[in-house]
Amino acid sequence: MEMHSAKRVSIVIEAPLESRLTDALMEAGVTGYTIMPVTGGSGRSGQWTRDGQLGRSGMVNVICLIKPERLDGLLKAAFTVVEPHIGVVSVTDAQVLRAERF
Amino acid sequence: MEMHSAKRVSIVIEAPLESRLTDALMEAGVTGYTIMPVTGGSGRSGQWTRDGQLGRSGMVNVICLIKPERLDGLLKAAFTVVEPHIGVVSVTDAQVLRAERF
Amino acid sequence: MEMHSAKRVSIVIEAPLESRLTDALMEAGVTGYTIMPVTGGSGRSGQWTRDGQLGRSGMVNVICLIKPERLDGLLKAAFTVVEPHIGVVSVTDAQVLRAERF
Amino acid sequence: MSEIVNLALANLISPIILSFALGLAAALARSDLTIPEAVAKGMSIYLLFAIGFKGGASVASHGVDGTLLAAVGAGIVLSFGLPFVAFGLLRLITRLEPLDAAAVAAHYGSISIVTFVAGTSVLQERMIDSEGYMVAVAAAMEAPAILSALWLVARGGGNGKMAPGLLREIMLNGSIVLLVGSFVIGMVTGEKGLAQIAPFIVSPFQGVLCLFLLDMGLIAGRGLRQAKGIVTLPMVAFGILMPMIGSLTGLALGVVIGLSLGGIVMLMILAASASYIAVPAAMRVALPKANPAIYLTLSLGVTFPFNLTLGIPIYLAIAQTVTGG
Amino acid sequence: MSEIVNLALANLISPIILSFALGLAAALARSDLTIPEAVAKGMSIYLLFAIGFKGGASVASHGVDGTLLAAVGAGIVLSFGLPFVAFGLLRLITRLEPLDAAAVAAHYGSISIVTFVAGTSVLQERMIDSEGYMVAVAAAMEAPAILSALWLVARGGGNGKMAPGLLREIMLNGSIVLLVGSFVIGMVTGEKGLAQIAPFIVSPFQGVLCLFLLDMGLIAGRGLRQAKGIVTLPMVAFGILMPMIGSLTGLALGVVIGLSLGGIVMLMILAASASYIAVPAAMRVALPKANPAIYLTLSLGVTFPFNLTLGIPIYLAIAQTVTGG
Amino acid sequence: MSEIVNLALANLISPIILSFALGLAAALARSDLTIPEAVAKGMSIYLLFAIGFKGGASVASHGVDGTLLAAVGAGIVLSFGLPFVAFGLLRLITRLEPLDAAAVAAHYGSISIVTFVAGTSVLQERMIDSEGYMVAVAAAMEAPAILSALWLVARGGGNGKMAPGLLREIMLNGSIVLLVGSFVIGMVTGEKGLAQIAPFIVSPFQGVLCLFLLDMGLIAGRGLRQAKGIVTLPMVAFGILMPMIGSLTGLALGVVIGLSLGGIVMLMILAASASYIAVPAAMRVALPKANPAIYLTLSLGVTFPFNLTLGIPIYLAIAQTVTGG
Ligand SMILES: Nc1ncnc2c1ncn2[C@@H]1O[C@H](COP(=O)(O)O)[C@@H](O)[C@H]1O
Ligand SMILES: Nc1ncnc2c1ncn2[C@@H]1O[C@H](COP(=O)(O)O)[C@@H](O)[C@H]1O
Ligand SMILES: Nc1ncnc2c1ncn2[C@@H]1O[C@H](COP(=O)(O)O)[C@@H](O)[C@H]1O
Ligand code: NA
Ligand code: NA
Ligand code: NA
Repeated sequence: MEMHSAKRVSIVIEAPLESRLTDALMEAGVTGYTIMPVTGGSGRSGQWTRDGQLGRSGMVNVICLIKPERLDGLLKAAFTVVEPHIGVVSVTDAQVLRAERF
Repeated sequence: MEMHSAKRVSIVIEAPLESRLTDALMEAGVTGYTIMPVTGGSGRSGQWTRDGQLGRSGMVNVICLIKPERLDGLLKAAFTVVEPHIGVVSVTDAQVLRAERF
Repeated sequence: MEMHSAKRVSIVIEAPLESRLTDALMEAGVTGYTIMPVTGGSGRSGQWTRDGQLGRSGMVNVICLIKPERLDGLLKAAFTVVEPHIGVVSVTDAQVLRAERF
Repeated sequence: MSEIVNLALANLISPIILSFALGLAAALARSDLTIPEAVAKGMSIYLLFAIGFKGGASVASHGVDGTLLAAVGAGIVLSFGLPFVAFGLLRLITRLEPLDAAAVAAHYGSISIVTFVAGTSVLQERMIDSEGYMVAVAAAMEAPAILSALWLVARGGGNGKMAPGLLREIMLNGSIVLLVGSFVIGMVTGEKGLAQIAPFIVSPFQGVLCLFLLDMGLIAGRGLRQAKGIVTLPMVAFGILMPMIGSLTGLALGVVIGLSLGGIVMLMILAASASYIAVPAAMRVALPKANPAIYLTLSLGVTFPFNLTLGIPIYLAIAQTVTGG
Repeated sequence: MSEIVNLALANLISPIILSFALGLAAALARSDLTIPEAVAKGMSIYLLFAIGFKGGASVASHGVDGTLLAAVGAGIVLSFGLPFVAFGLLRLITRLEPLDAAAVAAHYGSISIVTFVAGTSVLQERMIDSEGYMVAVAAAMEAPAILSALWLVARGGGNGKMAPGLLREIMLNGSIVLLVGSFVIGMVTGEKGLAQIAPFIVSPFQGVLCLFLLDMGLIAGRGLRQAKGIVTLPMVAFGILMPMIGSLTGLALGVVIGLSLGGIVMLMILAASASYIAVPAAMRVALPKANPAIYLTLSLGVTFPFNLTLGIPIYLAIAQTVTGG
Repeated sequence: MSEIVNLALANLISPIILSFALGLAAALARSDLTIPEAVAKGMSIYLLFAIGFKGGASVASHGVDGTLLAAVGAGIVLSFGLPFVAFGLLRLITRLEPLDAAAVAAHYGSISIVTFVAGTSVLQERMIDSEGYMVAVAAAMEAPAILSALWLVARGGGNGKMAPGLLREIMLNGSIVLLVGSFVIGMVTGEKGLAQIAPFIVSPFQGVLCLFLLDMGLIAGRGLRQAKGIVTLPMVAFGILMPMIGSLTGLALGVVIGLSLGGIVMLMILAASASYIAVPAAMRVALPKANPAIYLTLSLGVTFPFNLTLGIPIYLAIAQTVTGG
């Protein structure tokens, strides 16, 4: 089946920032995103686990498929939100089925 | 360590379709899959969140590692299930450790 | 924005092994990892689902972004833990924003 | 008339209704108050188990009168029939496509177990008994409406065929299995079984219901915020008119088969209520091209709150007038 | 004999057993009824906390008699010893490899806290008291069996060495910590503490147990569906024979150390029951090459329902005959 | 003095405190005991709903006396003011940067609803009544402290500007909405509403609180294990000194506005307690460069257990001495 090049951006960020990040992504012209739960992790700011979390804490993983030419705009938008906070951004080359959707 | 080329297919689809999709994948000769939860997202059909969902709603992420030569068969099988529904399919190049398993 | 090459390693492994795996990764010099829940799956050892699981069963997905040159060390460390158990390891090429962190 | 108003007012300031209103308000004001998915599912399992068990235990202690079968039959007839009425009404007063109209219609033939439970509370407070087996009627009404909707689509040339395995899936749907299963357990273990677990399924029931309705308010509110521009005024009118029509059909059948006042009211409520759990899931599989925003908003955002607040007292008042009870 | 049958029948139509049966039937019929993982874990935390606390409070009010230490000691001996019996029996009547046989054996030396709880209910209904510290005995029996199994594997030349940290992990395993911890809290706060939280841990207990057993039925049913072809008839025979043997060993020790009738029955039940929470997790780490489908199916799909339905009444009848109680 | 010690001792061996201790010990011993996130959230929703509702119902039955507004006003003043005291004290006795000091200060101006609830239990046990509307005071105290902290940062030249939407987010934060909402529901439905759901929100309350505190112990213990090397002795001193200062400020205001003995104690507890739900989330957004390990460890690992064990009895004793009650 015909596939089209795309970029898959994965952002792990603190849960209280979730809506700020997705708002920034939408403003940067992203057509969609998927939010996945994260149950724990480790990084420069230490180790954490979701179990028994009080309130809106922990982290989430926001995943975004976009046309390659939109990547830079998205990263800039995401970076503004992520930069002052705890979080990690990674990008992978991907292929998608229906290019017109991204 | 010796790695072998593979394709990583990620399908985000509505939860009520989950078993239909995995059945289709198994029929297409897939040897395994992993199902991951999705807590929210946004796309052409709007924004949604898993919190407080009633019944078997929401979406899931089905991930499938396969030998590259099986990709087309898998995509065709998946597409039949995904096409009339809400959902997104993406493919990434990957490497796996034990090729004989995929 | 400037991106740097990295490897994204994804390991699906049984939940009771989680801390052994992350300990092994840390020993292999990994600077961080993210743990994501898995709700079900299928492979050579059959089909399973997380619903109603008793105790610390089921599987988890440990994701690790690392500098390409560290890949082999990581895989060896992971393999020692994964090999005797149920689980799957895959690697994808990725790009990250702040190379010094990985 | 002022009787209805009084009843409605008394009904409106119950903790249950106010909890729903709180959820609705919080969601509309975009508060981040949410109930975790697992907790919501846990509460709905609790409610289904409790309501099924209590229904079964009540049948065990009051005995099965001859109308049991007639009542279940009436329920099945209503569930099969009401989608046609709903479909006709929708095509008449809204601009919905046949596909969307059929999907909406399926919801109104099926039932809402929480509306059923809320009705039970209202009756209990007024010391009106109802047949324990109305739970079985509720279970019987869950599925048939889906078949009618598929038939409506197929007839119109659309792809309304059953996906393979769908019928099985609908009949063995978790909520039907749990409701019927706990009904049978209640019937078998009877008074003694009920006494054993009453501190779990009877005493805290109303409280759990409050939290569950808080969550339903949150979900309805989130839905309403997103449905702006999709749901039109005529659709909203349908969402209020249809339960009225449904309840009158339920009234007629209930009187014909000789139910008690309470039983009649419960049948009216079942006929008036619209599904938002089983049917939406089935529609995603069977009619994926139908727009979920429409049917969920109508059933959860319009008809559910209408029944909860004004509907139930109105149906009760009508039933009392008609039966002279 | 007809006494046993009557007891067994009365036991079979309790809400608890029927809830398990409902779950089993739903899973075998492939219904999509499921209990979310978080809710299942929440219920098991509730049950462990409640059972531990009540045991401790009971010790606080009845006082510790001299047999406490003896009973705990007997439990440890059973947990260490029964795996050898189980291993021998498995090698005798089934074709299981030593590795799988050892893994299964570990489960039968350890215990099932839900079977323990179900036994308590049966005794309560018949107004038979048992020693409050049996909960402590249960906790003491969780872990030793794992060591015996590892020794069996090591002796056979297999890799049965303790992974580093495993012993610590087993002893500080959540369910042991919660059970022992709440037992101590119950003992310290006594009657007064119990009065404070009784409406939470006593009154709704049986009801929560029903939902928990519904879930265990679902899990057992899903396991049985997948175990076709793996679990053979001789293995099933083991799953019924072994608890009988275990219970008789428990009986002997219970009589020797002078437990009350209730205490003897509880020790029999502990000896007869097989673990399906702590031990499977330990086996995944310690004996990863052993097949989980075998040990989970035997302990959860065969022995657990056997004990729940027929086992407990049989053990009670035997104990009554032997003690003349 | 020995009175205080007795009170403190009696307080220490309650199931609630011991459950917290169990969680703490389990986490420090690295047991794998955990409470699933969804269950923890479910319990906190339950607690907020119950405490709000009961407060409202109590206002409905005792009537609103003139001090309601004064008490809410006092709460707001405390919440705005205490962060300045905390900031000064921190800069005086610790080496914290202004940013971290401001973030910590925000937590001490705000409140901990679980400490509030624990205080209510202690009063109840001693049959001391308190004003039902103290719940409203608690809700009013949640947010203002955040603004003071941001002002402190801005004044120091740091980036303490409100992120757009943050104020709205803080005010419509789930726990405030639920607490205020259920308070209003309790006030509207009154005694009758309370009677309806008392078996859910009153009887099992203490028991749920035990499990919730078990979880808080687990979280605090995990935090303490990771905070080694970050939290210094002077910071720990602050975590004990600050609630003492806060409680005395609360005492003064409580006496001035004429609260009852119970009301005064509750205001002291509110002033003494530190937030660990609403404020940490706000700090992640507003002051992301502040170190969460510091403020979470101080509020949850030091001040919370101090208040729970020694603080509350001390505040009560002081209030009794001062008011002569
Ligand atoms: N190298 C990494 N690979 C995968 N996830 C990471 C990595 N580093 C950090 N993370 C994730 O990002 C979170 C925040 O990282 P940090 O900002 O470094 O503390 C961690 O808790 C992990 O969930
Ligand atoms: N561009 C995208 N990137 C990542 N996920 C997406 C994207 N578009 C859609 N999705 C996911 O797929 C679901 C359905 O998309 P849609 O069919 O466009 O409504 C959304 O709710 C998202 O979870
Ligand atoms: N081909 C595959 N693609 C994705 N996930 C897989 C695949 N094979 C196995 N898995 C995952 O790894 C788990 C263990 O696999 P196995 O060891 O083959 O039983 C499965 O339950 C799946 O969650
Ligand atoms: Na209906
Ligand atoms: Na045993
Ligand atoms: Na405070």
